[in-house]
Amino acid sequence: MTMQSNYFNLSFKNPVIAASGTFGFGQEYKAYYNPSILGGISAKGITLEARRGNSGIRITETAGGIMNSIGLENPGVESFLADELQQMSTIDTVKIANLGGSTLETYIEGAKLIEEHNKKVKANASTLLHTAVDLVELNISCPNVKEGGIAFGITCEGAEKVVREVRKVLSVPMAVKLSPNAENIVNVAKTCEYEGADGISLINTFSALKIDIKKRRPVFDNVYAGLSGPAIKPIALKMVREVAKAVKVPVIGMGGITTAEDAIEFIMAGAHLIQFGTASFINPYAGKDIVEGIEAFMKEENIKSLDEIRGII
Amino acid sequence: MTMQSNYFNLSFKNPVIAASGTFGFGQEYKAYYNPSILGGISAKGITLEARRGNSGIRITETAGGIMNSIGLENPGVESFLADELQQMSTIDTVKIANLGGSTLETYIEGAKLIEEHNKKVKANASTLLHTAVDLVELNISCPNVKEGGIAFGITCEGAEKVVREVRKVLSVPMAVKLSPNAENIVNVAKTCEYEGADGISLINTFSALKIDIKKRRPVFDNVYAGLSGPAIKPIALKMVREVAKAVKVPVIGMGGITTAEDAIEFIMAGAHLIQFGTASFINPYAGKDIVEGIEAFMKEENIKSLDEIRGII
Amino acid sequence: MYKIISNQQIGNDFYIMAIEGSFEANPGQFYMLRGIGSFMTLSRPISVFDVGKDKIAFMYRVVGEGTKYFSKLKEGDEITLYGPYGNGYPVSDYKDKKVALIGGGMGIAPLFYLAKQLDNAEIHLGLNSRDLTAEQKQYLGQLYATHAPTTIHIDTDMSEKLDFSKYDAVMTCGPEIMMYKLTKKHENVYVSLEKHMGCAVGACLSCTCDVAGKRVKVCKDGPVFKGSEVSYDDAIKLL
Amino acid sequence: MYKIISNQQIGNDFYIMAIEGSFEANPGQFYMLRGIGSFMTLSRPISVFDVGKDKIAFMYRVVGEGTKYFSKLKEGDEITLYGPYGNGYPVSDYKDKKVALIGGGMGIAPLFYLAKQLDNAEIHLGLNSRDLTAEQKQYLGQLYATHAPTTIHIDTDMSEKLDFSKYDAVMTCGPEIMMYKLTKKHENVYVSLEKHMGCAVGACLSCTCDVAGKRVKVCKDGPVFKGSEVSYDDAIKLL
Ligand SMILES: Cc1cc2nc3c(=O)[nH]c(=O)nc-3n(C[C@H](O)[C@H](O)[C@H](O)COP(=O)(O)OP(=O)(O)OC[C@H]3O[C@@H](n4cnc5c(N)ncnc54)[C@H](O)[C@@H]3O)c2cc1C
Ligand SMILES: Cc1cc2nc3c(=O)[nH]c(=O)nc-3n(C[C@H](O)[C@H](O)[C@H](O)COP(=O)(O)OP(=O)(O)OC[C@H]3O[C@@H](n4cnc5c(N)ncnc54)[C@H](O)[C@@H]3O)c2cc1C
Ligand SMILES: Cc1cc2nc3c(=O)[nH]c(=O)nc-3n(C[C@H](O)[C@H](O)[C@H](O)COP(=O)(O)O)c2cc1C
Ligand SMILES: Cc1cc2nc3c(=O)[nH]c(=O)nc-3n(C[C@H](O)[C@H](O)[C@H](O)COP(=O)(O)O)c2cc1C
Ligand code: FES
Ligand code: FES
Repeated sequence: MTMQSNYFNLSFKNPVIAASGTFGFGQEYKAYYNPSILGGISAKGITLEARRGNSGIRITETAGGIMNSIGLENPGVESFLADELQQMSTIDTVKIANLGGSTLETYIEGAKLIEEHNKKVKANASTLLHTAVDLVELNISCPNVKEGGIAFGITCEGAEKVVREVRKVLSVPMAVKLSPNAENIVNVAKTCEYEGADGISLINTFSALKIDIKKRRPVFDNVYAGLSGPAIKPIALKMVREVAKAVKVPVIGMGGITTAEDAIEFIMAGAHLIQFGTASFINPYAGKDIVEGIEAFMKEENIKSLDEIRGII
Repeated sequence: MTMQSNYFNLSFKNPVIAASGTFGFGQEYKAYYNPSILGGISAKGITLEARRGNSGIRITETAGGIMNSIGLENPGVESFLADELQQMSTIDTVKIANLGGSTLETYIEGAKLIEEHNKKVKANASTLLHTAVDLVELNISCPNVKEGGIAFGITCEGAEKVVREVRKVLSVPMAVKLSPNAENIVNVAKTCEYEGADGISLINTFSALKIDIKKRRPVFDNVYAGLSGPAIKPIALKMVREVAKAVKVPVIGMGGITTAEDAIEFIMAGAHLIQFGTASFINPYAGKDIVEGIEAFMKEENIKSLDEIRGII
Repeated sequence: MYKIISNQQIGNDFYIMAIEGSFEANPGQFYMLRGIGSFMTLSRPISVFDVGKDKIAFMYRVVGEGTKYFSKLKEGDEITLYGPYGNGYPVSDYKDKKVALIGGGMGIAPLFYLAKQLDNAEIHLGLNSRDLTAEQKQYLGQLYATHAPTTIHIDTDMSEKLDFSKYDAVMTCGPEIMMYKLTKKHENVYVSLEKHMGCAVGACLSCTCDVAGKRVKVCKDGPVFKGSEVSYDDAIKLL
Repeated sequence: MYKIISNQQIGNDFYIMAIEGSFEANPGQFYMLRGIGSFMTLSRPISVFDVGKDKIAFMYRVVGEGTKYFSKLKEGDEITLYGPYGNGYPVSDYKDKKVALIGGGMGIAPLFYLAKQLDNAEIHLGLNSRDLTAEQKQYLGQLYATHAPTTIHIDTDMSEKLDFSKYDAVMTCGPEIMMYKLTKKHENVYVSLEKHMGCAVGACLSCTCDVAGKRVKVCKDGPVFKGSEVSYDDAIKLL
């Protein structure tokens, strides 16, 4: 029995990946478990330039979910590559850089920096920076930054442009992370695949609204914020199934996964790998519980490889 | 202080309407409260021909929501007009017929029957059938019937066709009920308005999936089913705000409203009327609680008319 | 909201919960039970197990999230319930007639209160060997025997075991396949159907099925129906 | 999961909950409390009120759904908590120094345990006239007075009331506007910031703000910061 699998020319010890923005840069949940037990870690979304993120309240609870409006607070690509990524080297897992942008140019420039960094690391040119980015998760789906990002994820035209241009400068394996707000997520996925994406990652948060009726204003300064967590799981699962049926590249499924049972639903719907995000806020041991729970389920049901159940729905 | 308002040339004693498919034909919750206290009742969705609905499990719980796959079980338009609608006459409220269809023709034929029925009632031609349909809610958004319905709600082209043709035969006031699965719900709303809809009603349920991992099959025979309830409220609220800003006709907002506070959020987001659906399953007194809660809020906040807070977000 | 008097574990996953309050219900009717405010979106249909002065009792089995939540409630905790819903067994028609009450698995729940209301009932409890220890079965047998002669059948098909000619009616609750088979054995079999439910008042059509050639709502028109009139599509699929 | 020892209502919406278990925490640190399995998606940050042998206590005010849920818990019920998180007040630096502990509203919560750890503290409780009756205030005053001399200020701006020159440090928790004003009164003011939180471990960036010109995480780098280094953007907006 094994949970191990290979995608993107990378070996994943199991299909369980920490979702971007919910697991910091891999160190933060160490008090609960060793992050090396995870199949991968998608670091907090980075952009070419550092960002302070959004003002006001940044997180709140909704029925079965949460809304966040972090607004891609991050140290910028360069600082990430030199600092946080290097710290991640102590973690024995697949290291994923989640790259966002506001304009086509910032995506391209960000991707170039990652490409250069990886080249240097591979050539041993730099003695200080020894950790490479294993996989880029191209984030065209953040609903919390006004300037864009998500603009590229709504339509096929948007996705086509950014994936094509980034692909030109990036030889590092790349999955594109899609938004449930896409007009037609299946078509966007197919477009990304056509333009050279090595995989599809979905879903990011839903654009959503909460109003403070006493104060008569939105809870979030940015008006809308991103909905995630168990509440969205049934919708995410449907989208993952449809995309998995439509593309040939590996699919990284997520949206409300909090237990091993949830993860298995996504795998049965066709996901090759899965991510857990909000789950860590509900239960800081979530990653560990999901990995162990999948293993237990495989034993119980006598499943030798997850390929046996992948996409059977 | 008044909750009364006029839309569609109809007087609503308050903005609280029971949502189609969750309140039967108005009689079912009488053990809990008199349905005449409601602003309106949208009867179970009807189609030209009677339908038996879907096989298998038809309802299940999800985190903060429910999924249903009723599949528009209904007695057919004619039977509805002759029977259930007439029984509704004892209820002093706005009576809404929720009309679905599988093809353009069935929509048109269904609408014609309603038009004729109303003409007869108005002309006092029929002595037995004395209750008219006050408002038609054109359902182009049911995710649970394979043949269509929702097909018309996904794209502007679909909506354009059906609204235009139905409008030609229907002089009864008509709101079009939109799907959150629409590629661009704002554009669909604008299209409906342009084609003569008197109002927009949103949202219907989200197409979603739940898998029984032990049985290795979807929970629902129809694979996908519709997600509703508190879980979807933040997404629904956002959509209602965007549509309300984009159209001039009245907007009937819904999706996860279970309390008066929820209803007020929708009104602040621009809804003229609101509907509660899943709420009745959580709390059979929901309709009453919402009506009374809005009144209490208006008193507390010294609001004379809901127009004062409508669309302020 | 009502107060819980007791919530006793009587088998692996079997519990009996007693709730304070004044209730009136017929055998075979059910209540919708729920907890934790609106966090749980659907209430759970549970048959009346027993009604007493100032209290009502339910027997339930933990199968998922909702019933697991019930099992954790303690004396003094609060629970919300609505009902009674539906129509029960035709008690008055068979008050002094000879009636076999046949339960399979958790289907034994409504039979306790049913036996109490009948003068001449015989109880057959079909329990499998996994759920309950020998002692627990004995305990249940004794409990039910306070109202009528009771036998316990382990892992057996009761439709093969009994001499049905001696009964005026058979009232049953359990797996559809069991009820289907019983329906073939006697003219007057009354079955209690189980469907996932949303509203329990006939408003949502989650629970419809065909009985006597008509669409009926299990929550409102049932859950008890004359077995011979039920269309066993699902059960027959399993044969 | 831990067992609740008691959950005492001490004012209109004020409660003190004691929980069984062995805990170690510094004054000013906080725990993330949660209930009902995964129904509640976010845990609630609550400061340590007191730590004893085999128990910990929290003082909280009911403001919304989460704290309302806490208020309904009874002795023997279970609760989940994670922590302690963050850094507390600089107790060791001021162990025997003269320190004013100033709390406003629910900000009084961390001061109880803080006073316990300081040799020479003075407690000033700022309470408004709505929340607590005279008796309840007296009760609270007496409670806090077990660790240090305590005064209660009703509806007053404490930054105007006290002679700050006599203290080596001021440790405070309460409305930002209050803490901001105090910061102007003394060089060594330590404030405890409040932000909505997701993870409490520095992973989600829900709680960042500017301190000493750098982005910090309130959950991990705080919640206690040197007041003079905090950028009071929000508080200043309110002035
Ligand atoms: C009229 C009626 C009377 C019943 N009486 C009893 C009784 O006395 N004792 C008892 O233990 N059980 C009884 N049941 C079955 C009981 O309702 C289910 O076991 C229970 O709803 C399962 O809830 P769960 O959350 O634990 O399971 P989950 O599987 O997690 O539930 C998920 C959803 O499916 C629904 N569901 C799952 N199984 C069933 C089922 N068998 N029937 C209806 N809905 C289901 C749940 O209500 C819930 O909405 C009765 C059912 C009906 C329809
Ligand atoms: C470090 C820290 C220590 C705290 N210590 C205490 C304490 O000892 N006693 C006490 O009564 N309160 C304390 N609070 C505030 C307490 O966390 C909130 O009152 C509580 O989270 C409100 O939850 P709710 O569900 O009742 O309110 P709701 O308004 O319904 O909550 C909705 C969401 O907003 C969050 N939220 C709302 N208000 C606050 C707030 N003021 N701070 C942080 N998150 C908030 C909730 O956590 C929840 O996620 C502390 C806050 C922080 C950050
Ligand atoms: C607080 C928070 C921050 C997030 N930040 C990012 C981000 O930087 N980049 C990104 O691609 N997705 C981000 N996401 C989205 C998650 O990675 C994930 O796609 C989404 O939350 C759905 O999964 P979940 O329901 O398991 O949380 C963030 C989500 C949350 C809750
Ligand atoms: C059981 C069920 C049946 C429904 N049937 C219909 C229907 O016949 N026609 C329709 O337009 N919408 C139907 N709906 C959708 C609701 O009217 C409503 O749009 C949706 O549930 C969102 O609102 P809610 O979250 O308040 O339930 C149904 C919903 C449920 C839960
Ligand atoms: S449960 Fe709603 S109709 Fe029966
Ligand atoms: S709460 Fe997540 S970083 Fe502070």
